[in-house]
Amino acid sequence: MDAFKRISLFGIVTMAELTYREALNQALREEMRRDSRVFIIGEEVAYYQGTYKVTQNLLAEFGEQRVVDTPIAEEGIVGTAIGAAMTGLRPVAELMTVNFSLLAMDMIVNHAAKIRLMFNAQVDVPMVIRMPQSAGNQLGAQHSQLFEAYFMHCPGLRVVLPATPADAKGLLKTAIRDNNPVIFLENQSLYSIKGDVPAGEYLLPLGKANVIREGEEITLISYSKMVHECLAAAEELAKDNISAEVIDLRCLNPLDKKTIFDSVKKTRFAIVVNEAWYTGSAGAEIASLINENCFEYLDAPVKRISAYDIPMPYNKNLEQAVLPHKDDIEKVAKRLLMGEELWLKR
Amino acid sequence: MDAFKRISLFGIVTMAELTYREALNQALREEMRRDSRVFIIGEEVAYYQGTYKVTQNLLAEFGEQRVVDTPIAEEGIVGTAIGAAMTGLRPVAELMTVNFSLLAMDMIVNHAAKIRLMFNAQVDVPMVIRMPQSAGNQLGAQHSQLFEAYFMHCPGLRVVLPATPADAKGLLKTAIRDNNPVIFLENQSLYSIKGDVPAGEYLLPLGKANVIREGEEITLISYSKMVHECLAAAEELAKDNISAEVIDLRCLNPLDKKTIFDSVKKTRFAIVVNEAWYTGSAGAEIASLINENCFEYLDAPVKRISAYDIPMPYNKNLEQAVLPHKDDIEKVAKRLLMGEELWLKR
Amino acid sequence: MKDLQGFYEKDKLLNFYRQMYLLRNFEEVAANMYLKGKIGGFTHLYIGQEATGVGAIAALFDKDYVVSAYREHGHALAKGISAKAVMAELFGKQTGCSGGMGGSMHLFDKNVNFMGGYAIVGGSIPIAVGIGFAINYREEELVCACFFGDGAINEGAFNEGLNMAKLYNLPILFICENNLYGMGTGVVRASSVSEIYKRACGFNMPSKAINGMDVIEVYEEILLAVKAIRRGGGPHFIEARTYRFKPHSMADPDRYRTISEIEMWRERDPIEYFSRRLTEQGIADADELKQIKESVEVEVQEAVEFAEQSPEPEWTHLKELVYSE
Amino acid sequence: MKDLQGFYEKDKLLNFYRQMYLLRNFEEVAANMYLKGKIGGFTHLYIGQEATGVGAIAALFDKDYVVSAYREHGHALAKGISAKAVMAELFGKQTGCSGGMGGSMHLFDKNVNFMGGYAIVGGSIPIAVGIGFAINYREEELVCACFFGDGAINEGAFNEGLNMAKLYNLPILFICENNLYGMGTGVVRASSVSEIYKRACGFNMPSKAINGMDVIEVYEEILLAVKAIRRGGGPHFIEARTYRFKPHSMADPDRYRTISEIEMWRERDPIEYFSRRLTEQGIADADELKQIKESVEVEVQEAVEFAEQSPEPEWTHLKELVYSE
Ligand SMILES: Cc1ncc(C[n+]2csc(CCOP(=O)(O)OP(=O)(O)O)c2C)c(N)n1
Ligand SMILES: Cc1ncc(C[n+]2csc(CCOP(=O)(O)OP(=O)(O)O)c2C)c(N)n1
Ligand SMILES: [Mg+2]
Ligand SMILES: [Mg+2]
Repeated sequence: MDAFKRISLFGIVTMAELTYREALNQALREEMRRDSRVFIIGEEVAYYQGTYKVTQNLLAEFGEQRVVDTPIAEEGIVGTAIGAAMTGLRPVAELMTVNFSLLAMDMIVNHAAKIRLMFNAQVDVPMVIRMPQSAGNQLGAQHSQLFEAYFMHCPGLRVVLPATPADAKGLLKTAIRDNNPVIFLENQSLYSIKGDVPAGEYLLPLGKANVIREGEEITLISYSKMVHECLAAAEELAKDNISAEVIDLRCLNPLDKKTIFDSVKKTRFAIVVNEAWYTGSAGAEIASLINENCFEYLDAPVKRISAYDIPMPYNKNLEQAVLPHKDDIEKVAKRLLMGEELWLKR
Repeated sequence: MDAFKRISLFGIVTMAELTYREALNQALREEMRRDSRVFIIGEEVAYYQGTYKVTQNLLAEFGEQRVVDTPIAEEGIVGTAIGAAMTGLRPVAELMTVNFSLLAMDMIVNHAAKIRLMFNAQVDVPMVIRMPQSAGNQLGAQHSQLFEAYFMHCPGLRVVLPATPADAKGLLKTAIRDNNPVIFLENQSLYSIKGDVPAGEYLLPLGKANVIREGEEITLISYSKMVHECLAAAEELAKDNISAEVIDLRCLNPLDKKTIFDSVKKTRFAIVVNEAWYTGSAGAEIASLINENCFEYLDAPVKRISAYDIPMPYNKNLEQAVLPHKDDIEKVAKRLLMGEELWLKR
Repeated sequence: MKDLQGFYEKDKLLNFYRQMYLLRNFEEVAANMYLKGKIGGFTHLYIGQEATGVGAIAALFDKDYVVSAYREHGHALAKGISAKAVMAELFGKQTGCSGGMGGSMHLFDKNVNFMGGYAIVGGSIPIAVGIGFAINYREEELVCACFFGDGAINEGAFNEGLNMAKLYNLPILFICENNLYGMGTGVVRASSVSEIYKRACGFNMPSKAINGMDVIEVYEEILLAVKAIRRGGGPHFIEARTYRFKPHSMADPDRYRTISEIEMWRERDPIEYFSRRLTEQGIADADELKQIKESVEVEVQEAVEFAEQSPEPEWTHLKELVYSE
Repeated sequence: MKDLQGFYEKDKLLNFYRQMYLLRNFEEVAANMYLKGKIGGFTHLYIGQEATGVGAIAALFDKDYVVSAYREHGHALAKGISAKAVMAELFGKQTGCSGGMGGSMHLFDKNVNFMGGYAIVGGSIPIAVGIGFAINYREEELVCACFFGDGAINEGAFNEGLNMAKLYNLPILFICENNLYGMGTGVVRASSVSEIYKRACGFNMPSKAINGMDVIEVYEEILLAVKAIRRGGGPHFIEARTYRFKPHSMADPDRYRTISEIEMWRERDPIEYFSRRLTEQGIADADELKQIKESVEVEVQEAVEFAEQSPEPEWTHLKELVYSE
């Protein structure tokens, strides 16, 4: 299999260079082998091998009973997963994209997130809802959204957003073993990126952020695709001798506040970056937490960089103009450090 | 009619003491009389006279064609309103409570909010979705939610939340005349409060906050029911000679940033209060905006007071413990002013 | 009126009676407790519909699953949650079947496979599909009975759930309790087809309307359906025609029905009808029935006392409920 | 094969032919443009289904409304949006029928009452209900035709929409284009009932399956349905059996269908079938048809040039689109 092109040894962990997609696929396969209660359900997950090919070859190995194609019925898919989870299975539901999760919002927010508390913890709802999200492919207003802010504003859910192939694997495996409903947001634009992924049992705890690049002068906080924009911006800033620390949050719930606060207390400057709309985004929550908890350490307000508050246009140039990019991060970082007050609503 | 108990004159405006419910009813009636394109659609709005009696007597005056009972089908109701709005009518849809809006999320976020831009403004979607929300009546986890944060994080929507009878009337009338989809969130717990309401043509602009109490030392920012908690807290604070300014935002979109910033620049202390869950709430957005825009004026971090991040329990004491109250506001305000650093996550 | 003598053990029949009266008396007392402020929320009473809940659940195995909506006191009691645990739940107490967290609309008991009351109309349907899916996945011979009202058939979830259940041939019994109203709206004003059982035809699902006021008819019809399901016959749909004697909830002024309509249905009271059959057919005499009633009343009274005396749930407990570690 | 001679004006028949070929040629060229990177997004082609779109829309009045999904190039062209405006939209240009904001999935033209393509499966159904509602509200004699695929019938919106349409007796024609697949999933693996028209029975809605590969049959059947609707007969449901010759979208590897299945259907190509009928029945000769084709090809070529040369939409314009003042 092309996924295992290169096998190298780092210490005692065997690594393989995999794409984000392959890493997810590996996590699914390993967890399904380990635990016969784990099954996959969603549109085109079986015979089609997954819309984005994340479930490739799983049907062949596990059969129709554990890799279940569904009608186009998002509420039905999530409801089925909930009922199955309540009676002891461990479903991994795939919604084709996050845009369609709006059709399952009642099942997610009113049911999955509530059942444990409402029934006094007599049942858990151990399930994962995997959904790709992102923008940038000219898919128009109804197919270019990011909804982590909705899921973050719903106690009872976990919210996970891996940015790298290794994290994709380690977080998905943990998510499947978690006893709570986990919203697992993959990034469409990352499926083909490559990276070293530990072979076999590799579990990342939910709620532990990754300081993916250390730095001293400013903290760039993000998750999912924007981590890469932050890294690229940090690279640029380094050329101007600005040392930026980049934090990949990995999870929005649980949120690793300590890692954020420790970094900001060190650097005294922070920018939060997300690909979603500005107003009411996860970035607002994080910025507000930083301000509340690191107020006396901050040398400047926390800045937020995000997409503009605009339903996504189809036109390519305009679409790119709506989305946040590394240049925006670089620019804002520099102005922030130079003490220029600016109101850059992005 | 009992709604017109007391008619008094303030200047040239005739006022009547009405309940919040009656004020909404009056707004609907006036707008339906004025414009035959306005109609009401929803569950139990006609023969039942409205679940919370907001549409009382409208069927009798306007008939079945303009006051339309529906099946229990939230997606259908909102979709019908959208289609009608696109072809020139001005629907006022009622969803029985905001909890059920999750079933119409696709119609609201993927359709109502997108259509104008997606179709290059060839059509507007002039509609209002009225929904009560709030907690505190032991209705359990599925019936005690507040979702303004979801609607705020969706460009294309307006989000309006009146706190008083007069505002209820003035804002609903404007909302009906607005050419955008307006999410009009009424507060279940306020339906029976009374207040003076101007008779006849009374229109409040969307996006103009109300400094409902002036003060010098701290700004309490909220909307909907929490405005009353803030006012009560301000009253208490006054007894200790603390002068609190209370801002009723009225709308979250458009958001009156200027009024917020002006006040905070004056008082240098701010608390944002909302009844919804803490994490990812509208309060986070507002706190983050204040920090970003008034950073150098702030003498302390902006504090947020909200419900705990817990699905609502049925038990009365626990329910009250989850919700924010005036005492919390008072306490946090005092500690803030006394310079005590505290991490009070409410 | 069908002959019961010889077809049923006396005990079984008296147990039907006992259960129906338990449901009735429990709710009459609960309504009082509501008026005294001991119970909060909306509180939707099942009074009038007892024959459906009791007859249907009697036709199930103990290990079969039941899912219901918010009018579920009756289903919960019939499935075997004790009156004490249900009453304590309505009182919001720690000893309630949902620990005081759920209340009237969210009863639950894992031990008897009562998988919950849900308060979103139609919401229980996809969840029942998942339970049916899990039954097949584990190759168990169980059934999941899913109760919902006539209002639920107009929600999207109904379409998605019934289609998937049939497509996967799941062991689910859909029981639509058609009490003629969804809140204040009559079925004819809510559904394009007033004979609700016909809504299942679009899914090619066996479907039938039955008299939901006759516990024996309900029992026999559901037994047939459940047997067919257990033999691998896939989901079945039953429309039980019934009536609620009380308003939609304790908060409903109930102005949308005529008194004569209510009276007409009250004459078909499932408990009185059944008790007449029992006595007329010489299966039990009035005294026996009276004794049953009295024992039920004692049980319910004890439930109230139990609920009264039970402790309130704790804040520290609440915080542990949000997430499973 | 029914005789056309004498039943139809020649012009009308040639116009059917012209339109079908316009849809075909337009998309063949668009597919090329996609491969050249001029067009983005998924881009779902209608090729193979032309007879349904052309026949159905020809049966409508100009002022009737049409709502569609994301495979709507054909419906948009048939309803009268110019090839230029559609092509420019695919190119994302200011002159596109949605100003470059919508793209392939979101064509729109108020002038011809083409009320939009929508990209959420099933999403167009409740919106069509609203348009039907407005028609009745204003007491117009118009119809709203709502096109969707076989996949959409399994969404909740289908249930809510069809029920409400029937309940309110709205002038809506639901046209389900059953092309046998929802993306890679065959109808039999998605719907509990593979004869889709039967899904309407639960709503007591007149319903029929027709041959969607024969423009004349489509035209005549839709005409009948639309007439009944205009007479106040309420919503009708048509299942048009058809096939898409191309993959689901430009991004689909199309591995779920056999070549022989595709070949079999290609032999029923609606354009070739119709052109054979025209020539065999002596209505038009090969030359005439060739001329039509050529004129269509010129039109499409001009559309490409128009699209190429049109300006991109502006940022300042974009910002004004979010809200109406
Ligand atoms: C999705 C949703 N919409 C609306 C409501 C409010 N509501 C609660 S019960 C009810 C009526 C339901 O009627 P039916 O299904 O016939 O059940 P019944 O009350 O008759 O048992 C309504 C509209 C709700 N709980 N959920
Ligand atoms: C709610 C929703 N779920 C999933 C999708 C992804 N999707 C786009 S098209 C499609 C298949 C639809 O099939 P059908 O309705 O038969 O229409 P066709 O493509 O055959 O014209 C799917 C699953 C979507 N757009 N919307
Ligand atoms: Mg009912
Ligand atoms: Mg199809």
